[in-house]
Amino acid sequence: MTCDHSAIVQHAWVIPALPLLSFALVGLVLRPLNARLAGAVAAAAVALSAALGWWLAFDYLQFAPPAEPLPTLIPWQVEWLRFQDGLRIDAGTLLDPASVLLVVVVTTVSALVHVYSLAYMKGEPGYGRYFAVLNLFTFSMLGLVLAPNLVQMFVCWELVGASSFFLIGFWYDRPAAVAASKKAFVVTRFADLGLLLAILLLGQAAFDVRTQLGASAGDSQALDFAFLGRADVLAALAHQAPVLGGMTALTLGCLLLFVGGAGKSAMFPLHIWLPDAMEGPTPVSALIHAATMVVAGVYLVARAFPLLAAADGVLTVVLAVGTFTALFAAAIGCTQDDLKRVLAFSTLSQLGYMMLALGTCGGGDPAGRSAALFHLFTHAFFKALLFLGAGAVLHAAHTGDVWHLGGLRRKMPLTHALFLLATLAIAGIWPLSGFFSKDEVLAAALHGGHPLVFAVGLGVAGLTAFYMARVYLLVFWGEPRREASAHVHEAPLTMVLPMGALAVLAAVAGFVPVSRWVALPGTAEHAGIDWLVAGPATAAALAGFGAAGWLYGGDLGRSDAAVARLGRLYGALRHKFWIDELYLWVARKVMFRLVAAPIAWFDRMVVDGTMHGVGLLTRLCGAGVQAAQTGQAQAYAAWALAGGLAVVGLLWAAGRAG
Amino acid sequence: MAENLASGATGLHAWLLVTSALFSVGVYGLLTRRNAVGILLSLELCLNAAAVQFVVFNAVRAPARVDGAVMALFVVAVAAAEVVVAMAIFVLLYSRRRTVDVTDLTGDGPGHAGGAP
Amino acid sequence: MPTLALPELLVLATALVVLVADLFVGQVGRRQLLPVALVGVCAALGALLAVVPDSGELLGGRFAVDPLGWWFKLALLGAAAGVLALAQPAWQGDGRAGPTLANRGEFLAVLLFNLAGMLVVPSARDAVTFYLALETATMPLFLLVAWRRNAAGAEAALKYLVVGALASAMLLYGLAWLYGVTGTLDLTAMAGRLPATPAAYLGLGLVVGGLGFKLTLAPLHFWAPQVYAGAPLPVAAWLGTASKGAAVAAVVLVLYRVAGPHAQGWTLAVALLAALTMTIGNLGAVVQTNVLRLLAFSAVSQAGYLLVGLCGATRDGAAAVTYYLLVYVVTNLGAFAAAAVVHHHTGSQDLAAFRGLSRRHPLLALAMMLALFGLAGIPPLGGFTGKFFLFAVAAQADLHGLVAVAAVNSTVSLYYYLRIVRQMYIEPDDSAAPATPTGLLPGLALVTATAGGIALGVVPWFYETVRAAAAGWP
Amino acid sequence: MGWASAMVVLPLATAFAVLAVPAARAAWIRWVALAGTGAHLVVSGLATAAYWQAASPDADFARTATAGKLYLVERHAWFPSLGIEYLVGVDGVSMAMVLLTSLVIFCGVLASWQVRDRAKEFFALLLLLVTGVFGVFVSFDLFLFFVFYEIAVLPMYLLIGIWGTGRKEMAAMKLTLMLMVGSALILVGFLALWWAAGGRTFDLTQLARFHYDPALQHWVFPVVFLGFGVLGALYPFHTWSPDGHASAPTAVSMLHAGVLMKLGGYGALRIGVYLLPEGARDWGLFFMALTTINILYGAFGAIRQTDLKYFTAYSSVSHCGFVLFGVASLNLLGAKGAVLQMVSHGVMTALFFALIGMVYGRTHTRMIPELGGLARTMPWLATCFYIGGMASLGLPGLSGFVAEAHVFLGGFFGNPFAPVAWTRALTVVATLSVVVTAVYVLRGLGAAFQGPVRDPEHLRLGDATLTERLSTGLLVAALVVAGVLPGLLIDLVEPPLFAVVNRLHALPGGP
Repeated sequence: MTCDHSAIVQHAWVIPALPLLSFALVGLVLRPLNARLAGAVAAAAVALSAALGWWLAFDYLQFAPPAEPLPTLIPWQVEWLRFQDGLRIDAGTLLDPASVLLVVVVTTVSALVHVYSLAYMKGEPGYGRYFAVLNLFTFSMLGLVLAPNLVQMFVCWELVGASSFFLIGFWYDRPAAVAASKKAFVVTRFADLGLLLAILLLGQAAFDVRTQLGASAGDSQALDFAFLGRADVLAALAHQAPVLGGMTALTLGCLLLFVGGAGKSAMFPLHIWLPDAMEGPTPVSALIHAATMVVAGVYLVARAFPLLAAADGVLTVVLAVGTFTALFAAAIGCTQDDLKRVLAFSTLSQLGYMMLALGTCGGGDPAGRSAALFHLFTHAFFKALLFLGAGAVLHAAHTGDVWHLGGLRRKMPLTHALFLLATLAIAGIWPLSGFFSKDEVLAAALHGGHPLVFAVGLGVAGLTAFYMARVYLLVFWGEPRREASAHVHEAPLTMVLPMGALAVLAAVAGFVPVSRWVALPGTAEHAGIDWLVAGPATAAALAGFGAAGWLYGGDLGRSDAAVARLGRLYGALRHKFWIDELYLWVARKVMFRLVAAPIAWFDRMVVDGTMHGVGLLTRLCGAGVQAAQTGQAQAYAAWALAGGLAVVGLLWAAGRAG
Repeated sequence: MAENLASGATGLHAWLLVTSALFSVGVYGLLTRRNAVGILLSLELCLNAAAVQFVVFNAVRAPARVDGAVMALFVVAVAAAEVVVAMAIFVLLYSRRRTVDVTDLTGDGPGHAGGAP
Repeated sequence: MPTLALPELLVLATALVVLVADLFVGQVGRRQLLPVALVGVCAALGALLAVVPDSGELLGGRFAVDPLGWWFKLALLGAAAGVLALAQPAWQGDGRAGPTLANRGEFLAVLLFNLAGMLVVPSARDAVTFYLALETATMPLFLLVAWRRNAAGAEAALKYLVVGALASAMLLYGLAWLYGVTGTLDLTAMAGRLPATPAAYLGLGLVVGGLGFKLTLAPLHFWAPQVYAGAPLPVAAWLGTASKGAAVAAVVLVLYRVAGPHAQGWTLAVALLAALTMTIGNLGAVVQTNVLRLLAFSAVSQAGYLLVGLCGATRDGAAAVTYYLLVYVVTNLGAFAAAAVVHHHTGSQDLAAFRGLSRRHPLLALAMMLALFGLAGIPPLGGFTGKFFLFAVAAQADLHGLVAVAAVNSTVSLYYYLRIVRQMYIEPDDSAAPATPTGLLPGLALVTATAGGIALGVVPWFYETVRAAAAGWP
Repeated sequence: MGWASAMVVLPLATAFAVLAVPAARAAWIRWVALAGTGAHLVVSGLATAAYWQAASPDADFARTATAGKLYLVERHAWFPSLGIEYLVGVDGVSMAMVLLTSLVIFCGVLASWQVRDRAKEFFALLLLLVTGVFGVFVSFDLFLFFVFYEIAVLPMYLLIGIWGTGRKEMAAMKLTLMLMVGSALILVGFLALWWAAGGRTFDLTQLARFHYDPALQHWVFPVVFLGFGVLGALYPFHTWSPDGHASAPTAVSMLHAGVLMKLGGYGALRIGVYLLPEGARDWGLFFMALTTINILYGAFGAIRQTDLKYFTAYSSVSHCGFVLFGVASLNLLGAKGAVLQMVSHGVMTALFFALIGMVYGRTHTRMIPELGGLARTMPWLATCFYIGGMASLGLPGLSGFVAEAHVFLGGFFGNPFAPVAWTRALTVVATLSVVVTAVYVLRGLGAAFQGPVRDPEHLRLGDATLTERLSTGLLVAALVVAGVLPGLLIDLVEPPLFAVVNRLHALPGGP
């Protein structure tokens, strides 16, 4: 079977189009009329596109016999923006294993979150607005995933950022939420600047290459991934003259590209916005800040992988940043009190995992890429589940502080069970999905020749298990530590069912041969489970569990003692190494006080003052002219005589001259 | 100039010296006399200097014609008219200000940028 | 055949009629003398339009009419009509400003004699006629300025007289030198014989200087503010329009007819004079709070603009100057007419007298605003096109610096014109002054001036005809 | 009367119609104005159709055009002896600007629905002003161009002086005088160009066929560019704009920031670069640097502003910097970006000022610290504000992104006559504004519309009325359409820009 037999592959654009349509419908028409209806329509639209997404994946997987790699197709594209010949930007749908995989993830999680929100957001004033923006986000994310060129990706990249901004700031009357939304937008915007510059740089370089290639370039445009991925183009780019500090446009561009990705995926040191983003409604955190948007950075790197691989040294940077973030965030996660923040840092750490995996491909074996996408796939499900579980807890107890909760397992048995499953999944316990993906990531690190990274990865696995078990125990075991958590009740069915669905996915996702599908040519095939990796990983996880159980399982005094023993290190971790404060200081003191304020002053005082000064000067001269009006008739006469003689002199001078 | 005048009758230079002196004296007086009448007299000197110069040039440059002399006559007439007008104004001024000393007339001076006279 | 001088003769006749009639008609009848004079001027105007050919000679070529001179006469007669019209309130003397003209018939007679002299200036073809015409065009002004018979008027008149006396002396002495170096009094013949010798420069320079006094070129302008403010308002208008027109005619006559061949020599001088004059005028006007002083300085700057057109002594230059003179007369008349009405009703020459005018009398304010914008050179008014053509002349002479100075200057001028507009439109109307009846004749003048100002800006016929008239010029 | 003339005659006729409204029927005034401007909006649309019909037959006219071709031309001799003509016509760029103008004035009339004090004079002057603007865009004779240019500037004095707020007299005078100085420079340049070309014609298309002496171009170009730059808020001649915009009444700010400031970029491109390619070659890099300052300076200046109008005015300085930056980068991308930015910023800033006027009308304050939480009571206004804000920080899907992307690419591809490293460095610096803009937009809007309601009085205020919804809705729609379907605009404006760029590329040393 080939692609033109499949209606959905031909018309994959329908999948993003549906949420967009419902965004317009809900936002413009339904929202003012009937909020409930608006929510229902929004959820229905996304559910429909989810169904189409599964259909698409199903059809697409038929295109190649199991042995061969799956094809890359652009079944549909139209001209959108014509910069100039060779720099035309098309809107289109690029279908390859990675994008199809992401379509499934995005649509599914989004649909489930929509359904979940129907109950979770009930009674909110901005109900309709919420669903409209959620639709917009879904559309943008799908557009990002399906982008056939760098610019469409950037466009949707910005749109997801904007919708994330509006959703974080959903409760716009809460200063904290407003601040968080601003922070998220500005920090990611700063990173997007890198992406923008990368587009300019690569666009210009690729345009030159395209001009050199001449006819053989065909109709492919400079910024198409297809064009950028061509071997001859990559070779030409790699051999261009260096543009800055000995780096070619390719290297520099790829670094900037990664900066953009790091911003979206909240890599250190651009991670500060993600924990604050938890001010938004929990379902939003589940969808945007756990499952989909934050992985856009990983997806970008995976998408532009040929470029990064061709650029020397970039992948090493990716590896370093990813590894550090994984460890750093996991460590901080162990010390946070707010349930959602712990999950946020866990997300950071897992994203670090994915980047790490991508970074391991420097050696030439792109196995890490497959691993990263695989982990992205599984992580989406169990992390979304964790957030939705947390949401259920918040919904019931109206607090996320683990020290106020406790003993919820009796009041909320279903939530408890699902949360436990997700915890095990993320910790990487066989046979849950996390086990397999984490195994592949670590394997990639080991076989990629990065034993140190492998060791760190193991450590992170242990920490992951530790902080997850910590919150799990504090929330669901023991006795209620506050009044709020005493009278909680199980979440309504509309919230539990989506969680159930996610739980199923989180459980079985590991058995999907994702990494084989998405494998690039040249990926070393290693069948089955590599116990050399899985063994230590599982051991680390169990160790983490054990530690957490000992500290938080029974008498909490032990944990206090441990905290005391850690002392200063604990404080540093708890305050996230004061990085937010550093940023704040830079923004307030440097940007506003030292740049903006002086400029505003300079403008009013100096520049505008000069203009007023000219006016004043004119008036002064006028006063001078008036002052010459002494009233002395003979002075006037003398002037007149002088004038006459001056004319004589001028004539004389002119006469002598010519 | 000197040479193409020298082509005329001798003594032209002398005449020109006279007229120039006359004119200069007039101008000097016009600029320095404080009494308006004195200024008027100085003006007459200037005009007469010009008139004389017309006659002289007539005699030297175009002895056949009389136009320079005619001009001189008209100058005299005009001068007379000028005196009449001037005197009228002096009288008016004296009746209003009790002075014809032009340096006392500092209307228009500093601070007169505004206000209706 | 005297039809050539018919306008001048009609004006003189009217002057005599008024003078004589003044002796016999009573106080009531005197009120009707101004309309009579106006009729006479209009008759002269009609004669000019109807019967005067656009070229011809009288008195053995001592009095000649050429196409461009015809336009000058048109401007002068128009100015006279306008001034007489706007003088009506002052003539009736029933306003707060009091009977500034004390409706005495001599006023009209003197004015008309003065006009007759001015009319002859563009026609003068020999030094005698030229000199006499100029004196006739100047001396009566001394009397008119003092017409209110108050101290301020007398003082202003005296200063005017002193400077004027020196100027006429310079003029005459300069003419004497020109006669000396050329040996002829025939201006046209002079042109051919004028040598490039210091004596010639001396003569020419003194003549230009003498005329510069009438034209209020800096630094011969000092008399202007006090005279404008001290004279009766109609006389100020007369000084600002007709007198200046005659001066321009004289300067054009001297520089083009007599010194045309030496244009290269005097272009620089003229350019510098122009720049200096417009700058001094504008700067002086910036700080004035008395409308008439402001208009006086503005008149100085306008003289500078007029001079710009003389650079290079080209045919376009002659056309541009003549055209701008028309524009200037019409526009300035509009401004003075409005000022006259306001002055008549408020008795104040202060800028504040215009406060809130746009609410009391929208049309009057509109006319004043259009006149001021015309003076500032805002399109689509004649003031803009006129200036544009003047600047074009300078550009043709590659004097781009002068163009820049002039253009920036017109911005400065806009500042003080807008100060009046602000009084009329922006400041609240807190004056107790009643709604301002304009009166028939001033109203007529305002309408004509405004319409003319716009027509000159957009209707090409005027400029094209003037330019055609300038055909005979270098 | 042809289409192009109609562009000018219609608003003028409307102005007179407004004046003709009997005093007893004061309520009719704004309806007449609305009808006139609405009709103009329709006519502009029809004119665009007519333009397409006329232009489409020229096969591939875009790329091969060496001299800009005019359409819907009307030509009458005016002052023949100096070669002055009444020459009006349109090409893609002017068509786009005309559309923009007619949209903005229509929304402007709607936005000034509440004007009661001397309404007749107000609308008449507004329409006179816009007549001048339309005239500038359709006239291709430099004299005519200049006439309309000044007609477009001067009514501003009265509009601000009479109906303005705050230190209006000072602001009005400063604005008028600075713009007039600019036009004085332009006049000098025009006359020099006219005379150097033989003094026979002011026809832009004919002057374009004349090759000016490089020495002349070297001094005329900066004069003309600065002259237009004053109106285009070129640093450091931008200081009239904050005060002017802050004191002007709503519709005037809309029109002035939305359209009038575009005359600067339009003229700089249309006349400066088009007629004086060699001058542009000599000065391009200099002006790129200057406009880079514009971009960042305006953005940083906006951060500290507390008055919503000053805030918007400074962001206008920054955005107009993009226009001139694009012009100065002397390549197709830059020029296209400049024109797109003109349209985009025109709509965006008109929207901003309309909204500010509406907020001010309700809260009677424009000081951001006194506002806050307005989104609760005025969701519509808040939404429009945020859409506008997103457009101004270049969010894709809204018009701003397309324009800025062009400008940045243009700068990055580089002024063909300058070392590419320099233009790239300047462009990189300019791109920083993307972040700064985000900072000040979110700060300002966040403080004004989000957070808790500061003033309990504000809880009793209502949301936009119908007319307000109509005017803001139209502008927002324009932003979205221009952002989602950029092709429409690009196809319109590209051909004439080829004419400009081809002249540059024909130069020795060009690409």
